[in-house]
Amino acid sequence: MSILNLFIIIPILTVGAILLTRDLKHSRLVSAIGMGVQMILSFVLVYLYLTERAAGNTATMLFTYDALWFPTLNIHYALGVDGISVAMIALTGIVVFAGIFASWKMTHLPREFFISLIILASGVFGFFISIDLFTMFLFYELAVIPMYLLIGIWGSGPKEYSAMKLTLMLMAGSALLLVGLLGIYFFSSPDPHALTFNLMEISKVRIPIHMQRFLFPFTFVGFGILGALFPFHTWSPDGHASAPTAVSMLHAGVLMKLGGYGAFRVAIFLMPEAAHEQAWIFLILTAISVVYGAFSAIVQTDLKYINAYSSVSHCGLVLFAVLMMNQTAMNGAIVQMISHGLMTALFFALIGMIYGRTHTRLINEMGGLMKVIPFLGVVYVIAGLASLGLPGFSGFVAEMIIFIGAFQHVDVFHRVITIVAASSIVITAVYILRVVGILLMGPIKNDHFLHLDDAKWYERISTISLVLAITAIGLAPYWLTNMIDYSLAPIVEKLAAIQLTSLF
Amino acid sequence: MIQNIPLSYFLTISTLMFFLGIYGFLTRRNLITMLMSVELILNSVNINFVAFNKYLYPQQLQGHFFILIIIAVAAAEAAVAIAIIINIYRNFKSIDVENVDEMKY
Amino acid sequence: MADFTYTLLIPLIPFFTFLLLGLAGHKMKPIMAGLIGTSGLGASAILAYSAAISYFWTGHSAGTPYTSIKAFEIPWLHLTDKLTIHLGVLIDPISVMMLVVITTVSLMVHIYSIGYMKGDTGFSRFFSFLSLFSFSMLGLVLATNIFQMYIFWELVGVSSFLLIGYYYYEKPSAVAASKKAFIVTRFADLGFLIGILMLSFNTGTFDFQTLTDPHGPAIAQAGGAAFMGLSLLTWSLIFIFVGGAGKSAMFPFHIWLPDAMEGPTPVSALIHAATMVVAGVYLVARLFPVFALGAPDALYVVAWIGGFSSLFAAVIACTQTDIKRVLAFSTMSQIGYMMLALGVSGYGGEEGLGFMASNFHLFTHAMFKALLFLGAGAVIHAVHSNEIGDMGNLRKFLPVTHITFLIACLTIAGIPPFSGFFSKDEILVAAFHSNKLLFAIEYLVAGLTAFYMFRLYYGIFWGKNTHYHHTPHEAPKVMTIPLMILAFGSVFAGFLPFHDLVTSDGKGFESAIDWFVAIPSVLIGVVGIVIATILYKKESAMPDRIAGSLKYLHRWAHRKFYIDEVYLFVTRKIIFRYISVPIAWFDRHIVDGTMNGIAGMTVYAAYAVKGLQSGKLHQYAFVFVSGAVILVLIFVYLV
Amino acid sequence: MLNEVMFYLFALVILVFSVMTVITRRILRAAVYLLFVLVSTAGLYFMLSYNFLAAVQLTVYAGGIVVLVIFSILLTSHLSERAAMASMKESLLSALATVAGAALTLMTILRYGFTPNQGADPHYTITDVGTALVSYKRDGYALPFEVVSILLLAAMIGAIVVAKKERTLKK
Repeated sequence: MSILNLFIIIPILTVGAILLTRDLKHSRLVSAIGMGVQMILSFVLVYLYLTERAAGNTATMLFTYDALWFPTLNIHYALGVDGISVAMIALTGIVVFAGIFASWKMTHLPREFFISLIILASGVFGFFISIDLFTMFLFYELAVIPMYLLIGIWGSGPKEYSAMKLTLMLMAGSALLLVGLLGIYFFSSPDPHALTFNLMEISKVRIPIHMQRFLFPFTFVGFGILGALFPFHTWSPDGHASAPTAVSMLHAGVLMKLGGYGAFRVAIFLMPEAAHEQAWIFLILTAISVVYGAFSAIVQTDLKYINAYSSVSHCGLVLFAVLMMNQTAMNGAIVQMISHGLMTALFFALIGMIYGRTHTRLINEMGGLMKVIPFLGVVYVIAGLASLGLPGFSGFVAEMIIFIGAFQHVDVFHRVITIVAASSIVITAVYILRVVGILLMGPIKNDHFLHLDDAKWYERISTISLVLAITAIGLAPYWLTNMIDYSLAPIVEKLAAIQLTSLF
Repeated sequence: MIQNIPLSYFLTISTLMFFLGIYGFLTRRNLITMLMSVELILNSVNINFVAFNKYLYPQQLQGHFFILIIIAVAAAEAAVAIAIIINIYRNFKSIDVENVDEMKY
Repeated sequence: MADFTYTLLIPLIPFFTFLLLGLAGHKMKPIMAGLIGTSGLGASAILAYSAAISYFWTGHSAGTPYTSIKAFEIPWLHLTDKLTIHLGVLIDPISVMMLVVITTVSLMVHIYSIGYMKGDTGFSRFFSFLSLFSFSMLGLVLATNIFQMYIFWELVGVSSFLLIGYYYYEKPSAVAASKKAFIVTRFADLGFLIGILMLSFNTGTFDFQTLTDPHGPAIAQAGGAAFMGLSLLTWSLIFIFVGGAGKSAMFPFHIWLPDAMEGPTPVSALIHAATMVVAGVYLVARLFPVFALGAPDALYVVAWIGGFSSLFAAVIACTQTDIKRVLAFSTMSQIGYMMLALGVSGYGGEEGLGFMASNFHLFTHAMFKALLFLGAGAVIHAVHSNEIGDMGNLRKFLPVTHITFLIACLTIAGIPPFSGFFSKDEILVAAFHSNKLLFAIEYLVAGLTAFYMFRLYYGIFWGKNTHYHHTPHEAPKVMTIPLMILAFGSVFAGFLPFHDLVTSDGKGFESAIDWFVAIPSVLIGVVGIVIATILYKKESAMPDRIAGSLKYLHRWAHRKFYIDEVYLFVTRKIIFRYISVPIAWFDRHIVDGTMNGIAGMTVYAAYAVKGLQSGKLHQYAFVFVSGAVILVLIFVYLV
Repeated sequence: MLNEVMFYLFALVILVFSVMTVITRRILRAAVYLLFVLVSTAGLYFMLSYNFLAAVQLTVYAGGIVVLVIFSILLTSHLSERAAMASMKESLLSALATVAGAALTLMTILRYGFTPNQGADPHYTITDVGTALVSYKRDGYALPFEVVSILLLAAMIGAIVVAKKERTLKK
């Protein structure tokens, strides 16, 4: 029995325990304990992974577990992790833990809220540990669907509209994805009786190039919709604006990462030739995402919209880096996913906390908050600086790896487009400083704000845990990038080999 | 005895009867007359069975039993249909199908 | 050779005081926080001095060239097989010189701030930011590779942002200024980043020692035009210089510097006069062998940008009325000098005179400009205003400030034997030997400098008898002592044998004052001073008349040649109104509209189909029968 | 000869009264015309010497269902009432569809050459039919018989339940 099973079992047990509770106090305590254990477990996993590697285990996937659960189609419940998934799991653990504390005062239907939240989280965990495409897809859907309830019931503003829009667009993505995955399945083996969904086995097979050309766009766009690929990103501003705090955190923090992770783990890994051929189209789209999201964020007035567009920009950078298809850029993509996950979760947590105090999210109605809520103000500035890529925080590390990696590409087009994407760092600075200037500095615009309380202990836990993670990566990125690098090597080797054969 | 009457004559009768039943079903607005149209349709089918049995497979009895069963079903259907019609009449004070459109959309 | 590993502590001590003050500062007594910050910096300063002494003198055998030593290095981030970002400490003449400059000025500013910021609500915050800045700046100069430099470059930028915006509670203008400073330099940093990307792509290394090795790959690969007649190396260096120009407030990135004066005056002295703004000069000096040997075209750009900026800023400085802004433009002008000196320099021996002169001027400028700013701070402290019109006749009230300020003014005007004379003279000599036009410009600027500095001096300490609400009084000891120390430095720094210590290739060379250049330069300085004395020593209407006769020039110079307006036009009008707003509109209405349109069409189609489900039995039956007939027709007769 | 005359007579009656059934506006008359159609159909069965079937047709259809129909007509409408018919347009459309269908079907039937079985024509007695109906051996129909019995039972119960007045409404 692999340790990975625990990542599914603990959420199930937690949900079961929440069912037994009666009110907010108990259910949040149970959730916090359950997700705390989950977070610790994810750190333990990182530790175990590193010791295993240090001990000389060179298998691509560690802690594998395989159980056949639908023999007719050869569907397995197959688990396994490499350095990349381990990192993503640690990210998820932290964000979910912080999310529980960010919704400490969820008075409306608390039990149902926490149950949905944890189901969402378990979907994400399941996605990252699966190496069977079908199981992966199943967990993916499991993560997307509670979103509808979470926004539709606990949201704010035009929540029904947003929930519907978000769910429908993501479902459209799933539909494309399903076509892609089934296509991969049917070409997963030359022998029609030995078809498999297992990622590692498919990766040994060369899917016929004409099928790759057809299936790659489906798979990539399917994941790309979740990763806010232009022009399929519009669910993101509306969805995030309406979602409750913890949901925004989880969604922008980890769920959007499923897109980037899947795009690289499934689309590019399994169909490298088509990826190589079609990358330029998607590179243009993602470069547009990066710049366009940043420009859009400049003129927004709602804090959540600003952050949602900033997410479009940053997640665009993830897909951008993935498409560069060299080791450094891909490494940067993974670090950027983790970094953006932490930063954006921190942002949404702070926005939720500020909104809970001022009852407005429009920056023009606020001002001078640094004076009254210094803790939240300082953390907001830290989050902002991290987001605009200040050294010492994770954002800088990620962006620099991406830019340097992308710029090593032999092709001039790729280098030019890297410069276009790099220009976003200036625009990011503009919108971040605009918000910080209006929101936190200057005079206080509303007398009511003079009596706001600063952060409570649970809010401090939520924010500090995220800030710590951001600075830890920012100050000592070496261990993280090394862990990722090791696991990228087989993927990159495969890419390199195939590019040679297809180009010449 | 029937040598001078070809099978197709029976079939022609049954066809005409069948489509007359359909015509009635389409144009009638009264549930009971619609039910009668359905009886016509069933009856035309019976004629077919009989004719085929007689002309093509005279040694066998399938046609017989089909008709028996159809008649039984027709009777059951008529009974249930009339029960429903009476119930509708009670609820809507009418047995005109135009008025019975609660189920739409 | 001495072991320099301990120099690692020089940046780390401020870092720890930053952490301490940042996390626990608000729980301390203000004076406690001030003492912690100051003593931390003091420790760094002592280490820096001992490092300098041991590097230049005690640990160095006379006659051998100064080499660069990697005192410490750890890998920080592995990128590709070739590229790894290291963090480390590089000891060579310019970095050691910068250590001395930074720790000295920073220590003075720390001491001064204890008096200047007394009673301020954010006292401990101020000191933690100062520590952060000192840490970043020290890290910058000690960088072993260009990427480490970029890292600290950004950190310096953000600490500057935090310190300019320090008065964010009260002053919206400070918030705007900090934002402007950050964004403008960030824009320039993009150039720096692109330059780094290109450079690392071409050379496969970040490391300074490898890059600047005269026989190394970077310089060896220099040849060949790649784009618009310039080689890739040239382009990458030009981009890198864009970053340097941004930090050093060279035209056209200078616009943030005058606005940055919204910050507290000690901050202006430390960051915007002595240390951070010379980072651009340091950057070019750091990569100087690459510039000089690999890409002389890029160096040509540096020289002209520097020369133009110095003239441009000097003209504007003559018309400004805010004393800190005068000093800000003066700083820009002096940095222009340094850039120019680098630009006209060659590599090695006497050829490298400009390089030496630039660093020499950097050193002396740090002393006297910090002194000027701190003196201005003392004045502002006394009269609570920045406007020259609110001052006058202060020499009686502020004797110490007056004397030290006068010394600084004489120094910057290039009057012997003050240090400014020596360093400026070297620059003029270097320019004279390289490019006569640039020499002429610098010669003019020297006169202008003397003029506007003494205009300022007389405006503050002489001139009209202003009536003050309450009598201005001299600043406390804690503020005047740093003034005196810096005045001492300004007077005597000129006697340091820079031509032996800081040279482009580490080897010393003989340098003597070229009287052919020096005497005219002193003369033009004196002329400037005399004109200023005539115009401003006594209150008179003459300056206004002259301004009136030079109407347009004066107005243009006073409005800083409308560069700010151009920037505002570009940012507000073009970027905000013609890019961002349309993009946001496009996103909401076209992209999202398409998505909503698809949803709407689905609903519309549903309504259309809904009509078929009429609930009318006959309709269903009719459709069924017709359908059956048609199907039979098709399958039996047509297919 | 007589057979032929009888056949054409029955055929004529069936067609004429079928038409009458579907076009008359008086419901009760329609029921009576239907009765004639059903009786003529029984006549055809007799002619084909399927006596048992003819008897069942007469008793169940003519005797049972038509009576049921007439009762329900009397229950739900007045004798003077004229049944509502479809509009002219609908009638024409329906006619078109049915005529087309009939034409198509007739064309198919008439063009197909049926080859009648020329073998001996054994006369089954009612006994044969009855034996086969309850036989569970090969060619026995015990199972369908049982199924139909259950269906009838269910229909009977269903009819009662549906037609029964709802007590809850009364209360």
